[in-house]
Amino acid sequence: MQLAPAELLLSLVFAPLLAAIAAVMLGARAGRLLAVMVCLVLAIQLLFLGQRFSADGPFDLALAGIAPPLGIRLALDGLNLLLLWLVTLVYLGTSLHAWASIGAGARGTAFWPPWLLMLSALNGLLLSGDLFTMYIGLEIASLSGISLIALDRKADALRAAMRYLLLAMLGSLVYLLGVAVVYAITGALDFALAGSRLPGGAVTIAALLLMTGGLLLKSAIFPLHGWLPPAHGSAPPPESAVLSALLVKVSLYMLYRIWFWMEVPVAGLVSAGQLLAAMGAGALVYGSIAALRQQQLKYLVAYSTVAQLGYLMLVFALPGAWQGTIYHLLAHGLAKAAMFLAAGNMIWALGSDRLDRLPGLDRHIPASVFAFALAAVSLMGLPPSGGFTAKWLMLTAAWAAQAWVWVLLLLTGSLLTAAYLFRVFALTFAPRSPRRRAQPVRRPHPLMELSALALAMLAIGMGFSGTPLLDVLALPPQLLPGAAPGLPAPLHLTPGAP
Amino acid sequence: MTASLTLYMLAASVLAGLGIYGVLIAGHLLRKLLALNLLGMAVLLMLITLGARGTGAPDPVTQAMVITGIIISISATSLALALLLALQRVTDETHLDAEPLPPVGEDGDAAGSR
Amino acid sequence: MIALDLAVVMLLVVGCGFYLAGTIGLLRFPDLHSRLHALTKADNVGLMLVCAAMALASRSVRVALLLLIVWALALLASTVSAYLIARHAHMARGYRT
Amino acid sequence: MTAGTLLDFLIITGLVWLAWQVVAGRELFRAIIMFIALGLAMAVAWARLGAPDLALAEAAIGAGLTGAMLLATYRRLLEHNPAKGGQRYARSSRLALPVAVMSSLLVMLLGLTLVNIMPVEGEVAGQQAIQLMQAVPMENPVTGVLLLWRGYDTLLEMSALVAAWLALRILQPQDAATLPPLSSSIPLLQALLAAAVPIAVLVGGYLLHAGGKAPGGAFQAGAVLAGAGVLLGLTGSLQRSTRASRLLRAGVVLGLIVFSVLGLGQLAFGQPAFAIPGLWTIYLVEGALTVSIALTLLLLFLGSAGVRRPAP
Repeated sequence: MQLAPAELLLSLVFAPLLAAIAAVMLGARAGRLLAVMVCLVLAIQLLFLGQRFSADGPFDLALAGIAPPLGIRLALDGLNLLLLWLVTLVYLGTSLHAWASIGAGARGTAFWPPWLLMLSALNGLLLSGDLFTMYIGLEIASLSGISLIALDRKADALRAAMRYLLLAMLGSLVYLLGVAVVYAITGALDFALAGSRLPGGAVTIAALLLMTGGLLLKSAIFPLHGWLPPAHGSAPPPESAVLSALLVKVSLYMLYRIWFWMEVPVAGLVSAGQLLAAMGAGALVYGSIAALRQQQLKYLVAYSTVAQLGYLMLVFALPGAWQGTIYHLLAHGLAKAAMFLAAGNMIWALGSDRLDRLPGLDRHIPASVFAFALAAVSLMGLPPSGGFTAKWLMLTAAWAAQAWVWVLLLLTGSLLTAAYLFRVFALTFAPRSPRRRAQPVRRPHPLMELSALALAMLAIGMGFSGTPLLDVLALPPQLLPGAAPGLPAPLHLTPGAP
Repeated sequence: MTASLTLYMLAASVLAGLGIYGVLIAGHLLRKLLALNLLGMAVLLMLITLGARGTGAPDPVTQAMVITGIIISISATSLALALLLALQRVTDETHLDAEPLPPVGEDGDAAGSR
Repeated sequence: MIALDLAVVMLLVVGCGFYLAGTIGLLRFPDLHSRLHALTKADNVGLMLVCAAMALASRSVRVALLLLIVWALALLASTVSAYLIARHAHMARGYRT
Repeated sequence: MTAGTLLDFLIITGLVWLAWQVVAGRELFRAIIMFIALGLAMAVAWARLGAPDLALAEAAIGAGLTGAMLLATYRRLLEHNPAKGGQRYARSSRLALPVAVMSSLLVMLLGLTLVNIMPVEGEVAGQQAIQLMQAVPMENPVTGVLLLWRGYDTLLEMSALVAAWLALRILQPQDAATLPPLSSSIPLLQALLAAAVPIAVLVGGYLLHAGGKAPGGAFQAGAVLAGAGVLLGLTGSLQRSTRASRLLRAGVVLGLIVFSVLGLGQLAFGQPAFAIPGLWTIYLVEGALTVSIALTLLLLFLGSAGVRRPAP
């Protein structure tokens, strides 16, 4: 059988881009149809590309027929294949939700084109092998994402969008400075090529730190997280879902590429990695405690994102946790998208996002509450779920490395997650007070409930698909045993679900 | 030429420092944007200076990167300005602090007469 | 040739003199209208002299024509902007800046 | 010290002084004016560094259009609330100064180190571009990089501009009545328009054409054309509109469409994607980009999704 040509990679970027253009020209009705269709088309393309990947391994495509250093390379390997799947699935679910919750009216006219443009930018960023192209992709995704936060022009959302934008501008300038330094010392922008030419020494460290700092700001890693909760808490639900599940994740993805693929020959990386992981630990504890104290449902979910991002930093101190970390990234993406959609439905039903309005809601919109519960199972790391597999892998890695602090933190994190999520359940299933009996409850459109449910089921389903997914995920060069002078040799894991 | 490059590099770093200072002290969002744009200029100046090292014409790839940088920064700035105007329409605020600090210095209300 | 170079230097010096005078006027004159007066002198005459110097130095008709266009455009822009500033000041009845 | 170094010294002194005025100037209006002046001084600096393409782009976009946008926003803030629009709020932050000085010193250290080293061995992207120039019908390597070898980046850059316009469709005032023309009509301005708009079109066309061999290109040309549009907007010959006509929307996305179709279309001829062949294709892409850039920049300045002729 003929394998898919590498040129198919381009369609992952251009199908959504052309759909965005068509949405501009043809209006909201066409836009929302195109959004769903594009996600389906992307899924089919990813099947073909995945088939080629499993036959041939990683492959790339030099644009304009010019190889790096001058040319731009699109590349597919296990890591971005999985993330592209995450983007496609989350976008499919959230687009279906938006089909009903945003609709094809005046809101839809403003919504669908940037929505599709953001999809194109996310895919472009994930595929790019070029530090500068990634920067442009991240900018487009941020600009579109930020404008969608303010879709309803509410005061909170406008403030949140403004704060996010200012920090995003600052973060990308710092990152750009780092890229400038890399280009100045290596003459290349392709991360693999530039990485192989980096000489080490102080200037290399400076470049690495600048790029890392900019990206940490953009991915809201504690203590740089301040902009995230208001932004994710005040956006329309499908937008919150995509921000939490995808937009913060792609800047972390860039961080992984820089740290683990550029093979930086610097001895001091271990302590810098420890620092990053310590920030992750801070995020885990702080975010969870802050989530416990929220009175508004969406802010609780948003602080949960701050906390869960902490797990994704663990790998910088514990290379053995690589597979667990990526697994967590994927499972969290699906679960958090489901949770934001479900929370959006609950808020829609109540007309308020106060937690104390929740009692009795389970009888009215059981599907959404069930979706919330399934997503919570995965976030807490209860079996069987993607979250459980991820945490199990991370725990095994920490245990094997005898990193007891991390073992403790991982367990504490799960407990805290359980604490703040059970708070929601306790309220939801609590009997209504008679005083509120008259409160009207709106029924969300079935698509809004089904999309949340489907994403939550996928997060649970990831608990059963550990082996095939982890097989795809090879260790990055920097984490291969003995490859990196900077980092300790990783442990050998038996891939697969426990 | 190296002497000049050193000078421009110095200028870039001073501009970067001023930009960061401005971002930190500015309360009015237009001022924050001015400072961020200043920081952006500093980064681009540094990029060009690095591209102009060696003999011959400056590196065309750096130049293309700088043009991209200019376009990205006008895109982000115009988004920020649109957000600012919308924010003022809705909340009557031109700053992000939770509580407005007392105004310092002169008001800019007489701008029309300048 | 030497005469030509000499002319270039003379024109540049006089042109810069106009700029200097215009700048001092801009900084020192008391009110808006006299400041505009000073500024436009620098713009118009100073720029003309500098352009003429460069046209002579280039010894090329094409460059001279281009410089002529440059000067004419600057003249157009400065006329309109000076007019607008004065008009605005007049409307606002504020002659001080 | 040579005359050149002296000139550079004067330029950077100006840059630093202007930047200080932008940050520390007491009045916001003055700070914006100083920012525009800074942009122009920066353009001079970049020309001195041998990058006239960038000097043009910075003068037209960085100083000109950004400055016009900032001033227009300032004015609209004042119109909305004369008491508060221009007010200055200063935050007292004790950390600001040390943080700024530290980062400035670190950047300085980094920059001065980099100035004195050259890239490690191996081919540098820029050199590769200059070598490839010999095989193409162009002489300006910057245009070569932007269109031929890293055209994909340029396409994405165009999407960033379009993304900013899409944001305006969300954020613009929803009520058409709140979109007054920017200025009443003044006789002398009409005279300026009569001269300036045709000249801008001419210059834009020249810059577009020149991009192949001399400094210039789609971005500079688009910015100059947008400048003409700004003049028309300021004098009320063009007015904001909350709705963009189909033609206008087509103009905004034209660059993306033409570039994507021509870039991907190469695959049909067995060529690599984005290997833009021949002079005419280059002109086609550049022309379409120019139209889109000009329209998008104009709309970004107006702060509205669309534009219309004033009602008679």
